Amino acid sequence: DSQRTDFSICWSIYVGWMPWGYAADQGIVKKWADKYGINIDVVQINDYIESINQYTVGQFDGCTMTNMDALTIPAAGGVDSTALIVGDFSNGNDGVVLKGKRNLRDIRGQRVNLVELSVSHYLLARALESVGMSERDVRVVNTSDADLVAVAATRSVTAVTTWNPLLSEILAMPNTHLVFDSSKIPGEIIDLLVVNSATLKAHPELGKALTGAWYETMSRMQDGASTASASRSYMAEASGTDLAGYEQQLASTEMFYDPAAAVAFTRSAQLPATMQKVAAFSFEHGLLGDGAADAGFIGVETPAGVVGNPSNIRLRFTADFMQMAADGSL
Amino acid sequence: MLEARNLWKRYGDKVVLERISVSVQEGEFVTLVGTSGCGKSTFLKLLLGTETASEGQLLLDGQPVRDEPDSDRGIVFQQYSVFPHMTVLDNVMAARAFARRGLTGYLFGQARREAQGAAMELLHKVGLGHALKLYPHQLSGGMRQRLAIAQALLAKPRILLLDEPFGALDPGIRADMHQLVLELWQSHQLTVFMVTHDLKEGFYLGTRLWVFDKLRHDPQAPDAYGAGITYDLPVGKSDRQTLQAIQADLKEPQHDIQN
Amino acid sequence: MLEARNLWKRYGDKVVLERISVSVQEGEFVTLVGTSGCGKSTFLKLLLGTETASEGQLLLDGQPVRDEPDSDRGIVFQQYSVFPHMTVLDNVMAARAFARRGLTGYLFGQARREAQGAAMELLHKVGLGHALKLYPHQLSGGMRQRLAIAQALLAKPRILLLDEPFGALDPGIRADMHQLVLELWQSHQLTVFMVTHDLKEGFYLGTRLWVFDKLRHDPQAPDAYGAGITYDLPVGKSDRQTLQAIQADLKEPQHDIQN
Amino acid sequence: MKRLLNLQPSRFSRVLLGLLPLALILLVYLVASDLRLAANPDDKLLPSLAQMGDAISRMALEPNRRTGEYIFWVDTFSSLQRLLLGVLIAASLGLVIGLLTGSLPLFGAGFSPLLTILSLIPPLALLPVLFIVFGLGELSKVALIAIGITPFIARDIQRRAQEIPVEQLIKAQTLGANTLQVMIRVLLPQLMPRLLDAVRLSLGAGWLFLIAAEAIASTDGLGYRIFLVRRYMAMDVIIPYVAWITLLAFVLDQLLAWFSRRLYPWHGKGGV
Amino acid sequence: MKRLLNLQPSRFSRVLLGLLPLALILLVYLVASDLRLAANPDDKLLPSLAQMGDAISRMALEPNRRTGEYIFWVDTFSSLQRLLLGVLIAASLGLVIGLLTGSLPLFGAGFSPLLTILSLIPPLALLPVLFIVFGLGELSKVALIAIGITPFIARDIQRRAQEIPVEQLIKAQTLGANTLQVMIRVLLPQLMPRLLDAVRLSLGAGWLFLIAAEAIASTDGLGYRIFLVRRYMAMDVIIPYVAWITLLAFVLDQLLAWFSRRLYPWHGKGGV
Ligand SMILES: Nc1ncnc2c1ncn2[C@@H]1O[C@H](COP(=O)(O)OP(=O)(O)OP(=O)(O)O)[C@@H](O)[C@H]1O
Ligand SMILES: Nc1ncnc2c1ncn2[C@@H]1O[C@H](COP(=O)(O)OP(=O)(O)OP(=O)(O)O)[C@@H](O)[C@H]1O
Ligand SMILES: [Mg+2]
Ligand SMILES: [Mg+2]
Repeated sequence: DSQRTDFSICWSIYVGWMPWGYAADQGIVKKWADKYGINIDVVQINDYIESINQYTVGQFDGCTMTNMDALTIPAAGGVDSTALIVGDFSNGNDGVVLKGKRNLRDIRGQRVNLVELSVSHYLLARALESVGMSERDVRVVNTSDADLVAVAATRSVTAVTTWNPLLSEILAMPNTHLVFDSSKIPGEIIDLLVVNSATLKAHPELGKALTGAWYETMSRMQDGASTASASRSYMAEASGTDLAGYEQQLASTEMFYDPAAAVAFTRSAQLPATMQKVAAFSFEHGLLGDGAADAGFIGVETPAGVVGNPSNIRLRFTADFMQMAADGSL
Repeated sequence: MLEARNLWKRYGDKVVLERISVSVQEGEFVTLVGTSGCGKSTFLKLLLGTETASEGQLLLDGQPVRDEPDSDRGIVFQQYSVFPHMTVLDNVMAARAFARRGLTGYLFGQARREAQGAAMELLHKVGLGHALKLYPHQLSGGMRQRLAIAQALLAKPRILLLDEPFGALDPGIRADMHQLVLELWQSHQLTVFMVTHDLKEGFYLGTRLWVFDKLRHDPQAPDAYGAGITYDLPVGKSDRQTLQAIQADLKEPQHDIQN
Repeated sequence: MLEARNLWKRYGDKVVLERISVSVQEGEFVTLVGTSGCGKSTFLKLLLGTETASEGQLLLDGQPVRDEPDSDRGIVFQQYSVFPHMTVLDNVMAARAFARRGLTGYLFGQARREAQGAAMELLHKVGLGHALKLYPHQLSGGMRQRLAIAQALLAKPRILLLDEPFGALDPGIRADMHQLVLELWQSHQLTVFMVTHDLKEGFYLGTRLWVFDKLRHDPQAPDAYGAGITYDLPVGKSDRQTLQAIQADLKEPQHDIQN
Repeated sequence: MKRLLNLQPSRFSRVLLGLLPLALILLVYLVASDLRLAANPDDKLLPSLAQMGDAISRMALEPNRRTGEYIFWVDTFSSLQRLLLGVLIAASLGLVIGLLTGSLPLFGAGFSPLLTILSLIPPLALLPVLFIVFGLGELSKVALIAIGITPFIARDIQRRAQEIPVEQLIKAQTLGANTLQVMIRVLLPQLMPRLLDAVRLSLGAGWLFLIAAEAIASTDGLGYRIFLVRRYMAMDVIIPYVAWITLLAFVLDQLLAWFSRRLYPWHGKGGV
Repeated sequence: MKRLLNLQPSRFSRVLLGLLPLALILLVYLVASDLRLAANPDDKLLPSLAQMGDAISRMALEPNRRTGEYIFWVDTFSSLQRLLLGVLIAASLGLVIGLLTGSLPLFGAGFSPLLTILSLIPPLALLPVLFIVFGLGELSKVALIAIGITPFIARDIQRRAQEIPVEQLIKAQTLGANTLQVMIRVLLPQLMPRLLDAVRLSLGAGWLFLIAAEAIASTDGLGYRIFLVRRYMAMDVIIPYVAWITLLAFVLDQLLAWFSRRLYPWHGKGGV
């Protein structure tokens, strides 16, 4: 209904999404919401999957997630979703780690501990592809992210694929080697704020307020800003580490501090190509649902073109709101 | 007042009581004896309404007895007759509270004070005046049964049922209890049915003694026949021979000490 | 054979037994009576070795009795005397198995067959020959106590302690048990100590009757003084007056039926 | 009309009454599911019975495309194996510890405080230490289950051992039994049915720990599958799996009860 | 020398014996920690006592820079609040359900099968549904705890209600009591100490559910903190937190036991 003024979004703890917590706590979100005459509730959910599920069943109007999960959970679940803000892409934030071996090829025949069906799984698939192997050459062991660091410390674990901060914790252990990371596939693992398409359509003010709040936060974080250190410290604490640890994670994250860069990325022709790969991977692993006859079953719309079935579009990338931010018209 | 007409009680195939026809007048004191498991407690349950007869009728003032317990018929069991979570005084006051048709069974204000007075009076009468604040587990067995009887009497039942109430008591205390029951019986004009294991107790207390026993016996099928009332004695008129005959029936030890 | 020298037993401040000095010859049958809580069971526990005297000595053949149970002294309690998880036969065979110094308490092969034979013989003797395969909960109270006694006898104790073994039994069954105990006592040449609530039982069974009672009494401090042996009667020489005197002491009901 | 307190349903109406709330819940589910699916046919939260049937028949009756296995049965087998092994270890340990601490006062004094503390530690919080000690294979999953329920069983058995009337221990000693004989022939057999009871009571926790363990590092199992498909919210798999777990738990429970009645006919028949 | 079975430790040696295994475990930990830290000073698995002390004093004694709160106490307060609220709700529901099903045969027939089934469903597997029904606020955490332990408490209370000698119910009725009066004055008060016992038994599960709930959706609480620092394997925080949870659980347990003895002096004193 068009009278709605109360909205809520959820986020979970991850380097690229910590700004949401900061923005909520520091009143930035409220400031922007007030500007557009609405209320936005920003809720932290610790369990990443649970946050997406809650968004998918309609408990939230928006949620932070990666491009792959946006395709396989809400979109595959019939919820038409729009990627409102492209916050960053992983540029080394996800990686494949071997113990005692320095070459990715040595992974053949090993058991690889990772969160199955997550972006780590996708990264592994891409890594194997890069050396002419496939998933059949390894054995994937599903391991919950909460336990991954502890698991990696045990002798029986020889190969791990994961994201930060788990990745850096594991790499800090003796005799571990990073043999592949997301900087080798730049721009393929993207961190988004996804909102319900119908809601966004009916309430563009929600999109505007969120985008405005996000880029104000970005500017506070940016190198050179007087608030940079304070805001980053704040986010570091909230994610359970210290400034140095958080900076380390940021270093391997390609944050789009500048909305214009995000707009350019979103409009690039690389995005549909990436989504094509992600869809292929997802289909292969049965993530698109039983109704999916092929990888193109679900349509993904990007400014540079549609991927998959254009009559079944469920995931839309838009640069419109970020463009407004770039233009300073919010 | 109370009349049984060809009463039978079966549990499945097992016949417990059979062909009981008997009538009892207001104010009688009936004692029931019989071997273990012959159905004395079952008969009390029929009177109480917690079991129903398989056949025949049990009439109170010509009406079938009500098929669930009510305040017409009080009972004292060998065990579990008092409420363990209430003090002695509360146990008796609860009887008062239950008698008024409230929702919760609690008393307040004036009604509470009245009930307290009545309860304390009765407790003094049964010799528990010094133990008002104690819980049942702090009482001796005899005191507990006194309490159970006091409680039962406060509901002013017409019929008082006692199921081996003194079976677990010491001989000395038992004698006191006999005294108490006889007094209360007379002063409250009760009709009493009392089951006992002790034949002498039965003789001493009752105005009428019933002996329950099997009328017929089939060694092949011990459950085929139930017990009936084999002796119905107006006590006082019985003599030593009758006692000995019953004792022989019930296999009571024969060896009295020489005297 | 057994001698108590100025025996005292206290639990904290509470004196239960005091100044007990007595001696018993091999083959005597001592029955112990007294009011509830006066310390009869405590005295048996001292004999058994599960409690130790606070003061004084208890000597067996001039040596202090061993301070834990052993096969010299058998016991039958009112309850819990048999093993509920073993059949009647196993219960008795277990006694045999325990008698051999094995690790597990199980018997095998030849030893097992022998024990089985002995157990069955004894069980027939006590009238349980038809119930070998039953579990204790399937037995009546009397059968259970027979079993407990059979079990105790198989360990060939010199002294047999019985703590109200028949307190829970029907009068008829009790008489049979008396017979059994007397037979076994004579044939096994036991020394028996038996606690009973029933004074007459005490008179009938024992060769010697002990009455436990407080020697002194302080109404202000009921725990200050313990019980001692107030009567020590060679039974058979006692007469009716003694019985009545004791009955008065113990407040046994006085109302025998007229005869 | 009798008081509500005294009203006994007949055998037939007892069954009917028992089914009533279950049927009601099913009805509520079906209606809710229908409403959601009408609004969004791709909704995943409350799948229809047909969808669940499809999903399960696919997993139980068709070999998996990638592995060629019948996933549902592989999951069931793996989970049951872990659960039973874990419970077996917990039961054995619990029995031994409970027997020793419950019958020997010296042991009891030594280990009771430790047992109390162990039973209060939330085992899930100490997972990392478990991994280091037990590795990551089947062992750690079984160990989590065992560690999770052993303290409970041990404490229960300890209390039960102490409840066995001291008269029996005395009697055995008067028959000549030594400590070991008393423990093996008097206490142990009587503790067995109580052990079965304790196991029944702790099966619920056992399932919980199993599911938690399978979420950690695993390639099959009922808990693994639930966690895996949670990633794309396949409630059409999760709900039947949960129902299946419930059914398995129920069957296990009844089986143990039946065993107990069968093997220990004397159990629970009152003190003799 | 007495048989082991009969050897009773003195009061003093009882305390000593009780402390012995605890001291041993501490010693083993210290040695293992020392060895690991000697090999790799950055090892995080088994921190030294000093490291743990540092971490906790930082969290308990210094205000957090970000929020200005004393994190440790805020966590403790939030968790206890959730736990107690959840347990309170479970106890109330369990009492009412148990009382009704245990005393009224009609209710019992209707709800016993449902209760059995509910008590067997592993609640963790249905978390998504729970969160959707109860939202993600405090309510859902409290609800998870309540849902997790209510069936257990209800079944226990039901069984306990059925154990109350029928003689008492009959006696009350012969004194004129109606159904409601019997339930309120005879059954309810006698079930209260049993309720406290049931709550004590289910506190362990309560903590488990609390930790699980806080790991999914929360911004403070003991479980949340453990979840948060687990990804850095900060055992110097996790171990003291687990110890603290254990201590809290122990204190709660003892407090309930004390209450029960205090308020219900007649409880457990044998049938009268
Ligand atoms: N609910 C029941 N179902 C089946 N049989 C029963 C039931 N209640 C009692 N009985 C049987 O009925 C018979 C009589 O039992 P009852 O309790 O009336 O005997 P009793 O004369 O009171 O014995 P006691 O002197 O031991 O109290 C017994 O054989 C008993 O097993
Ligand atoms: N372990 C104990 N601690 C403290 N007091 C005890 C203990 N055991 C027994 N008593 C007390 O010692 C007294 C004697 O108990 P005992 O069991 O010997 O009496 P009894 O003569 O056998 O009584 P009954 O005829 O009831 O069996 C009782 O007052 C009892 O309360
Ligand atoms: Mg009876
Ligand atoms: Mg005694």
